[in-house]
Amino acid sequence: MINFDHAAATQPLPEVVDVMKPFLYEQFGNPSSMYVEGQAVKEAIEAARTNVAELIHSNPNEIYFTASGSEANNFALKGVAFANQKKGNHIIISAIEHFSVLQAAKSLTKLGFEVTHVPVDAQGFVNPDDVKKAITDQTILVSLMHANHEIGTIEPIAEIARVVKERDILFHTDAVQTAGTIPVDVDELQVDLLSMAAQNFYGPKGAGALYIRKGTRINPLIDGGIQENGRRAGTENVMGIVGMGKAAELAIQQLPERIQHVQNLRDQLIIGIEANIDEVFFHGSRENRLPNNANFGFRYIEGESILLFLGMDKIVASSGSACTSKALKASHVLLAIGASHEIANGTILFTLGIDNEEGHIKLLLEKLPVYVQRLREMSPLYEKK
Amino acid sequence: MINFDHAAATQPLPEVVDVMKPFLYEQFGNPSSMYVEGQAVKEAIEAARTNVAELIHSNPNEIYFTASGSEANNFALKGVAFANQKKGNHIIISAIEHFSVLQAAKSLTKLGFEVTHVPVDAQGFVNPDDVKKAITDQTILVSLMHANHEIGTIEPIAEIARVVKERDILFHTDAVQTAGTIPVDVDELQVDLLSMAAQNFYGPKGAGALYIRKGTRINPLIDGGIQENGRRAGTENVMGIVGMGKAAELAIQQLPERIQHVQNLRDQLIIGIEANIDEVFFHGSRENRLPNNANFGFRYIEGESILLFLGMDKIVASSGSACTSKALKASHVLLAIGASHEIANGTILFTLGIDNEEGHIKLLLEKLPVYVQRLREMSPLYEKK
Amino acid sequence: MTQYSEKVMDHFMNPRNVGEIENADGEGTVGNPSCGDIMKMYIKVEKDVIVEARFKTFGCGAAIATSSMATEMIKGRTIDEAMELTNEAVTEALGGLPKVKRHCSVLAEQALQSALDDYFKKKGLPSPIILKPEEEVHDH
Amino acid sequence: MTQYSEKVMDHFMNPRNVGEIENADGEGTVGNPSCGDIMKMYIKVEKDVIVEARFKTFGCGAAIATSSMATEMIKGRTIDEAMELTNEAVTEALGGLPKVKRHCSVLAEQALQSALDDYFKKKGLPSPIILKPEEEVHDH
Ligand SMILES: Cc1ncc(COP(=O)(O)O)c(C=O)c1O
Ligand SMILES: Cc1ncc(COP(=O)(O)O)c(C=O)c1O
Repeated sequence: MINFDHAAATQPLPEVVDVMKPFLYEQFGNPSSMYVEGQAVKEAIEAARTNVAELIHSNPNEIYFTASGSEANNFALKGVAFANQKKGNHIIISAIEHFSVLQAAKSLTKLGFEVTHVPVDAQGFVNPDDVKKAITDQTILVSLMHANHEIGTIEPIAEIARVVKERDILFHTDAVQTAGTIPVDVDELQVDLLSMAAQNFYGPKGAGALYIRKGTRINPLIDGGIQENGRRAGTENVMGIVGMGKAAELAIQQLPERIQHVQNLRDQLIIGIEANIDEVFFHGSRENRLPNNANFGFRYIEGESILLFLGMDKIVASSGSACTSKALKASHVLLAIGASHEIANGTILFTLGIDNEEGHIKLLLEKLPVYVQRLREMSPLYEKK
Repeated sequence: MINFDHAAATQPLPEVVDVMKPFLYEQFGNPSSMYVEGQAVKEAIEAARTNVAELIHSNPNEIYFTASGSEANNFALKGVAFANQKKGNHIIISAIEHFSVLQAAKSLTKLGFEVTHVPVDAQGFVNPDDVKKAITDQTILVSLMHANHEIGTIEPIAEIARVVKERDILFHTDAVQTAGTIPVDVDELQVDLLSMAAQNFYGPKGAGALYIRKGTRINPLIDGGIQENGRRAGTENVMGIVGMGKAAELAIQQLPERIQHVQNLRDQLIIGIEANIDEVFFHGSRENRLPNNANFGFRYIEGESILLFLGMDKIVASSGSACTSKALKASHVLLAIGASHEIANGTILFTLGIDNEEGHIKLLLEKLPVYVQRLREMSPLYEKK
Repeated sequence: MTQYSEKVMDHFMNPRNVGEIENADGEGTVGNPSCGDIMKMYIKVEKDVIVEARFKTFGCGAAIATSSMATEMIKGRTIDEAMELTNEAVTEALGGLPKVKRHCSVLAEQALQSALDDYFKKKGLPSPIILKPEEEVHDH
Repeated sequence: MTQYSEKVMDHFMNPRNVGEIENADGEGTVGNPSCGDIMKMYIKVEKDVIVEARFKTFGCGAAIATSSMATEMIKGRTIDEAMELTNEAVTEALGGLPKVKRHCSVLAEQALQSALDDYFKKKGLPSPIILKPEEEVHDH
């Protein structure tokens, strides 16, 4: 299988699997107990916390493990909203956030909160001025993603933070696509909260974390229990946490080479597609972009059928098409940057990883133009020139 | 190690570990994707769902996987509260619920909900009449645990359900201590929602589930995403889910023999302690009791120091003592059944599992009386007779 | 490789009857790009028998496969027979479709109905066909 | 086996100076069962020197070990020296205590202070000791 769908999940590295295995069975013990077995488990969790903290240049006591990026996002939005409702009821997010932010915000509107969705430009950038204008004296939280999961645009978080922090408003960023993929520093970004997910940097599924800057007012999403310093109840997924820690450690070590590797391949892919296929739309920014992300709209044809052809060559990618989304709706991100329904439905997202090789790009560039042409010839929208 | 602390966590069975292992690494695939790899993962998740459904005599489409019992409890309470707030704002729980229910309810009081804590009698039973009296025309949810995690008392859920269901009120039960341990049938219990956790029946940590009866109005706790039928967002912890499924399957097969095994040992333990140590308080009901649970207050002495002595013989148990709770408070369950602080602090909880043997009980009964006597002789509260 | 049956994949990879028919006796288009599918169907009719059927489709694998199968199924059939063709029959002929893709087979039925409707109208006959409004075709 | 150091476990398993002193020169009790710890300390004083010290403790491992260590540390010391004994010194002598158990060492200091206070009072001397209220002893 040639995986160009790393934004959805990366395969855990062997080193990650190795540290997890003992916790399947042997390393049994309750981390909250007074016994040594439990203490060993606790130490493993705290070591993982330290690694995850280092990944984003924060402190271990600011890291709260969750079961997913979605949980981290819900924790941030709902936790801050409920804890600060005496201060205000207004939240600002962007139009291109992940569904877990969009829907968490929507749920809050049913509980008396107000949500402003700031727009993005044609490349997917939020304009700091728009955020500034959206702020009211009721604003308690701004939540803007660090990089978009579809079009790869990296938002000017630090610049926006200046606007937000002037006003004593909490700032959350969804860094699921950046933590472990590009350098992330909570102090440079000036954020108070930041969401991560292990499956995005060669860690296990079912492990995420929320960074909460010391002193931030936030309520638990999952109440009860003493785990995670009283902020997230529930018996810990020890294996997942330990795997996330190892994945963070490896990411810290390997980040520069990983970035170079995927960016090099990604650039070959972009150049190749633009040279060999006409009427393609490049989505997102060419400069401020995730190094592993390429996103193209292929005019006149639909995404799932492109993926099906690629699948015959064991090439896996993702699509902005309504047909491949379980909600059967075209990507809200693509529509927000002004893509037509036709283009959104004909969009393919390629996200690269460390397991990709030049041969993969070669094969793709050999096959894709053929498939695109075949599908266009079947399309009622296409007129051969 | 001799484990008498199975209420905290059980060790995953080898069969459970075996089904989980492939998902560590090889069985890689996104269950929401259109590819076969993803489809295989999806099928594994659905098979697990079917097993968990069978464990409590429900349907697979009524099972929603979570990361823990605590998440299931928070999901039930907050999800029902927010979805039904137009109907009313009153919730009834008992005084001896798990912290995840108590604290979730407490959080809701800060959002305009009202919570009544019905009392329990000296054996820990909720009286159906008390529930009936507590119901108002604002009541939208009653949440009462199936069996208590400390004193082992099994509540008359079906009887209480009759009172609750007369009034078109939703009924949730926290079955973390019963699902997989004793027979649980959602139709017999007449509950609308039921929480479970895999680590309580020889499954992995970090895997739980909420049963939601078809047609129940509930909001997600974790919004966004299409996973779990849109009711719980986040990349699935595939390994945990698959492990929980296998653990459920094994529990269904082995329940009668497991019960007989632990109950037999447990009864030896109770008889032995009562015969060999004076001034002990038996907590909970002798009849309607979890088969693996024995809970005793040892007068004049403190629980942690008893556990420390037992620990020298590699015997692990749990205590109601303030010293062993991370909150440094004596068990709220013991106080609710009328135990004094002295007794609560001197209480030891023994919870048995399938890995216990007669030899374990023998050793305990040989050692414990000696340790109790040594500690009593150090105690300023004790006067030798 | 995918959630589709072999037969669906065969009709997707090697679609039958792709193309247009100039001066077709009936021609119908359903769907729109916002739903992700557009189907255009053409029929040529001789003595009440469909002698040729072609299609062009913008859409997913199921949309293309059902277009292909539907055109295959009406070739050589009388107009009356074609009018009886249901989406269930197309789906069955394809060896089933994933649940989320059922609407594509409905689209194929609708494209055919629309082409038949056009056929009656072109002949100046009262059309016995009641076209369903677009929204019902796509239930998403 | 546990979170405690070997030294703590030694003093817990083999506590020194357990017991009462009849007609003690000073005697003090601190804590209460709701906190989970009660310490009772007895001292026998000859010529300003503590010649004997005993304790009885209801409490956790750390409470018993600090009682044992504290009594060891004051034996043979003058009253003035004993007054200087801090909870930090007891903790250090035990090779440290887990963070959540620090309050136990505070309790030992308080029990000693209370016994010394009693000693002064029994002698009819003004006590230089300011006893902290119970709540400050236990911070939970
Ligand atoms: C009765 C009861 N409910 C809920 C829970 C919480 O389960 P988890 O630790 O999986 O969050 C427990 C934990 O032991 C429990 O005993
Ligand atoms: C930007 C972004 N945020 C949040 C999430 C949710 O992460 P998870 O699937 O771990 O819940 C994703 C998932 O890919 C994502 O891309």
